[in-house]
Amino acid sequence: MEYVISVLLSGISVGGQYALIAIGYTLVYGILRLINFAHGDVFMVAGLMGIYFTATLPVTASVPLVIFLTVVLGFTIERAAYKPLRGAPRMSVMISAIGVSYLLQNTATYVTGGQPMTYPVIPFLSDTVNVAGTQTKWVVIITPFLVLILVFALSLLIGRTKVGMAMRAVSKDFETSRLMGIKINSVISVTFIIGSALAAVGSVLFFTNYPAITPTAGAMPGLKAFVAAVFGGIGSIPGAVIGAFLIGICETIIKGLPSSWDVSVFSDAFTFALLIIILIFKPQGLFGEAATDKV
Amino acid sequence: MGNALHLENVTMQFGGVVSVNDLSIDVPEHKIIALIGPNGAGKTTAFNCITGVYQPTNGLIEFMGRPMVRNHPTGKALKTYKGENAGKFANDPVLAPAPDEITGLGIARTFQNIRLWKSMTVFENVLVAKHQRAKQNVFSATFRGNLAEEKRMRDETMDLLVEQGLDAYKDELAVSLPYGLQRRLEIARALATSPKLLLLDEPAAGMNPQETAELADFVRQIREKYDLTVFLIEHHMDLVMNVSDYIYVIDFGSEIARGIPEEVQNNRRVIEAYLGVSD
Amino acid sequence: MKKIIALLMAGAMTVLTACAAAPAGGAAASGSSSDTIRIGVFEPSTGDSASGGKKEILGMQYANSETPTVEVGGKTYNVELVMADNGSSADKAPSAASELVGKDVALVLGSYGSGVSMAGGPKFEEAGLAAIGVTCTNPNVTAGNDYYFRICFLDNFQADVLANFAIDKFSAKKAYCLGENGNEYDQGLCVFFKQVFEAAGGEVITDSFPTNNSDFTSYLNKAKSEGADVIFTPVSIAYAKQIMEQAASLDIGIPFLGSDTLDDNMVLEATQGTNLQLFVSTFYQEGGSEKFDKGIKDYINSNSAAMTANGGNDTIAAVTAMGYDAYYVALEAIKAAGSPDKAAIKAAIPGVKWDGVSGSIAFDEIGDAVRDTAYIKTADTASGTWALEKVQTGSGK
Amino acid sequence: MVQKKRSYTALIGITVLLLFVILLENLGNFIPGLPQVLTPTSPLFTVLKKAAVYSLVAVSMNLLNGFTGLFSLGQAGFMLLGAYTYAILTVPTAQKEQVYYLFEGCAFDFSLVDMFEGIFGNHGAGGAIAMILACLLALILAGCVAGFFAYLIGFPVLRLKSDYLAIATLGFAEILRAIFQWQKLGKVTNGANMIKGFPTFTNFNITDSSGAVILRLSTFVPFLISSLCIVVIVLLINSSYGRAFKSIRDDEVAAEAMGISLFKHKMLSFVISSFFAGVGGALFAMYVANAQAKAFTSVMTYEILLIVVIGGIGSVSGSVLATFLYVACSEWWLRFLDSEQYIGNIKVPLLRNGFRMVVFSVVIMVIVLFFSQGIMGNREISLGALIRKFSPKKERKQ
Repeated sequence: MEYVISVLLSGISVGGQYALIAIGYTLVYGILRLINFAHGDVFMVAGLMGIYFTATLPVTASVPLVIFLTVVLGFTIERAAYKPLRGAPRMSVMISAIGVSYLLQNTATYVTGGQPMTYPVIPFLSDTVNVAGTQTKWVVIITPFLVLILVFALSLLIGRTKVGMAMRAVSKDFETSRLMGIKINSVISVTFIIGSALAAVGSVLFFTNYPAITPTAGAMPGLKAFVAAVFGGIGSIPGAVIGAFLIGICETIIKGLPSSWDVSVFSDAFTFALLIIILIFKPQGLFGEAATDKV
Repeated sequence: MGNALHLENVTMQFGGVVSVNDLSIDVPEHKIIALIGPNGAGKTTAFNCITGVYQPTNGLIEFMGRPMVRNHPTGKALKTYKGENAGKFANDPVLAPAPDEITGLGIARTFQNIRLWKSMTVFENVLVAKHQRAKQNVFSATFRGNLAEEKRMRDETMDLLVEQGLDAYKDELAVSLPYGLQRRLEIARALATSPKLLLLDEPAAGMNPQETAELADFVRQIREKYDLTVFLIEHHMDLVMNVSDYIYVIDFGSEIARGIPEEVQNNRRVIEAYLGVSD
Repeated sequence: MKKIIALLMAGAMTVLTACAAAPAGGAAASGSSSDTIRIGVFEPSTGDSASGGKKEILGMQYANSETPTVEVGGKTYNVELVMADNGSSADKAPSAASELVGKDVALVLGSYGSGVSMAGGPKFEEAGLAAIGVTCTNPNVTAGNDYYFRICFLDNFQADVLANFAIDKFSAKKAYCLGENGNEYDQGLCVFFKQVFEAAGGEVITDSFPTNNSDFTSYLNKAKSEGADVIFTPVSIAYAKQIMEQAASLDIGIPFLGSDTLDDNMVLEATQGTNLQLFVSTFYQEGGSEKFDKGIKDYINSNSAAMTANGGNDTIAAVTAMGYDAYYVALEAIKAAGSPDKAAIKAAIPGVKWDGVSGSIAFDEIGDAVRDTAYIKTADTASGTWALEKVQTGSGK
Repeated sequence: MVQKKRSYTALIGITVLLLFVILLENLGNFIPGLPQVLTPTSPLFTVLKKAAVYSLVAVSMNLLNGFTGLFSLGQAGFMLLGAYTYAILTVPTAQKEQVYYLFEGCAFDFSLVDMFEGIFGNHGAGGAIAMILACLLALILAGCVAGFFAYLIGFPVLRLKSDYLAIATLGFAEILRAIFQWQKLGKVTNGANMIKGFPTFTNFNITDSSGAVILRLSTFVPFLISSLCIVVIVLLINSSYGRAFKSIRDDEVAAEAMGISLFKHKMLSFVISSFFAGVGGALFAMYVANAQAKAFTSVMTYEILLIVVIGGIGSVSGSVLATFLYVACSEWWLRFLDSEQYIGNIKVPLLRNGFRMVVFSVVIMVIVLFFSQGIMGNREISLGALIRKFSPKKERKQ
């Protein structure tokens, strides 16, 4: 029983962290129809910044600073690498995203010298707590709640504000929105800002829990978050969150299956298999809308 | 002579929106038949159902007397289905050939918004359309075991271009041609698939009266030359009245009138539908 | 405008390249002068194994600073280390290897990590260049390659030592082995460990995690729920660190056994202030040679680049000691050969004997080091240092 | 007529290139005191070999991405299949015990090399024929296995659109990698361990009885196989099927309406591209002298994709050119950026480990953003045009 609880606990916390990254994917995809391959690496860079800032600044100052700078990074990437390709075919933009991801990883290798870096101890979050006989960190408990609060805030933002309305309009019809006088570029920037901010928050939670950062630390969580976004129905925020939790939990369950089965190595493979299955049988995901092409 | 094309109770629904409603049309062989209607009446959707781009929600389409497309609402569609005759085809097997299979049967089409292959030359655009009927496989084609077949395709393509007056442009990119010639190229490309029935989607769009008049002659010419049946969608009344043997008029997906050009011209509902658009 | 910026950037890049290339050319020219012997360093400085590779290089650099010349046939040669980064990956290794071959080195040291050594090995063999593996412990590195030697013990020996230690110290009946999927180092050790441990009547559960995994709590909880007495984790440094951190927060209470990769101050740091029990088998224990300890600490503390390479403190990693020894073995081989000629050096290596800081080194007929001792150390979680647990010799081989 | 003339010049060009490679490799035999770069152990040849291998993979990816418009990121997965097929089939049975030492031998107690040696003998010319036949057959089978898997996967994934297809194929490659690394399949795949001991490029060098090399062919062989495969791909692209692929890339709806079966042609392109990726994977295994699943990550696919983009999506010669530039830069010319350099006595700032890859990725971004057409766009290098360019007199006559 204890074992089951511990597996579920880590599943929920992993899922929560994927959710924060997945929202960034789903927002960007909803608007630009772009798989932002660099998003996972932005998440990794946020983690590295966390390390470098806490070395000199108190945690209370460095966390907001990390969030701010991650937002700046996300914004800059969009302006420098995606905006110039707005009219280009989708494949070009995606390649640009892969290029940015490559650049971020290589820069991180250069800066860190390829050493795994240790994420600092964040007071309270890193403290341990006992839940039903299983010891764990506070961050594990807090993550799902924080995710829910953030998602709620985000849905208010998208549902009730003017910017949110513009975002919805742009994701429905890019060209018409432009004709209607919506400033496409600022809407896209806002999207990247929100996505990056959430990735920064996600990085604090994720790396407090798994404190070693390597230059490729963002790649896997990034891909999985994307799968979560597809699973939930790309463009749908609740979909992405539910998808992320499902994937997080499934993954930890697979890892937790008895060793004699020797299937835990397939926890990543399972995620991709799930992706392929969902794409084939329900390409619009759990909550996405089906689109028809006009001929 | 029989019907080249026969539509029976064809309905196309997207979610709750009925684009084509219970449409029945006959296109006799060797005739030029027109389908007209105001913008958004569902004309192109009807074409897309015939060419396999969409699978109609309900209805039967026969080509040369043989059932080609057939469907009836099932599952969720049964509940939301708004057309009539829902049960009419329920006991017959569903037929849903892909567009290329339909082209293989002998139906070719052009597009309302021209869809030429933009990185290819005029010559290649027509040549590709010959691919389907070529006697070759991927090995013989790669290792040049199909030289005779390739030569035949090229010669036929060249003949077609000469005939259409496009031979001077053969090595230019298709998209660099003037608009009128692009339309012509699209028709040439469709002819290259050796069709029995040609579907023209607004062939006169963007043409001036002079060009339109020429087009009417041209359509008649190719009908004779290739022994074609022509089914066209048009906006341009001049062309339709000039060239058509018989006209169907639809509005909001449903038929509102049919008849020879003179009858349709004087039909009150048709005039209303068109006037309704202009205000 | 955009194009202009791009061109400017490209131009700047070219200038930079040209500037940097000029002295490179110059260096190459001076390198061909007759009084220098070049030793190739085939190590990863990027990629997964960069951390270990850099520490190994550190040992060689220190040894080079200590003894920068070698006397051969009455003539004194300067010894120059030539680096090539094999990127920790098998597809970059051949070109790094031929980079060294192309720079006309007399012999090669390295690498940390067996996969890259096996990928680079054929290039050295082809060029008739001897390579001395420092800490590549996979049996297949030297088997089938006449030009590859090594000064470290092999995986099966190491696994043997650890399995016996687990039985002796903890009377362990059940062991949980966790390695990275697709990593021949991890999986090889797990298999060998299993063989020895099961032969001794124990039960072994093996498990693998996918590459780039970061959540180990499920695995650790599983080990706990299946009632393992010890957990054997022969994984690379970044994973080891992750595992230690998570084990600490789970309060797992099962001792950990690690292979030589875990002998790293990054891993040590992760255990500091926790109640984890971590035992690692390794090549060298601080205190083995006071002269070396003091020398290398001074070297690290006086050189900020070395400090960074060592992970920000002056704890001595075993691989550093091994790198140090490898350098001296190389010098011995050159002396024994009596010439800087690579064929002569290759022929001389099997006969080399050297008393290094990590123990005495000699080669067997395959080219492997004859070694029968390993150091087992434990992490002192209070002070954040390694303490020698015992010196263990293998049971069989 | 023009077509024919062009294919002749191309053929002559390739032959000249291949002869040049042989000559270059063996220069050391004729001219003593050669500059270091041209000696057989120079990095030049390592780079040439790798580039020859990668150019085949890049062209095969271009066939799919550039000519058929299918954005697939599964290339590394198909290379993996090819590499393992080749390796498993050609490791001599005598060596299997040693290679599969963790698993007490291989489940396939069979080797093509042994089989052919049984027919032709293992000495002198007979041995050479046996090895060549074994390698050739293994290469073809490597391609076939990759192609067959592509066929199976094609059914579900080819229905997906652009970026979904990309992510599904990427996922597929990851799944394959996990399966090949699985210890339970160790009897076949050697689990995490690498398979080695099979014939590599070096085995094609002709040696005399004492083992000294008489004629080096180790660079020539990958060039020969790659160029043969690339010629076949070019022939395909210029055939009726190639035109059909391009029409799908340009406009799927129009292609379908003109009678081109989308599924059939996408599948063809996917299978053929994967076949050559499989052959490329086998060549890659020969290049690194081992086969290990760890090498075939998505990073490898991205690398190849970037090569294709740099060369120009839709240009075969662009892909080939870009491969040579890319490999030479990343593995050779830019290596100096990784170590400290001095101009006079001033230390050049920034240069240390990892800087090479930073510079490199910046260059790639510049190309992607500002020269999105790549080196060649969708044009091809034509030898005839080059000759005309450099001989102005002839041009005037025309």
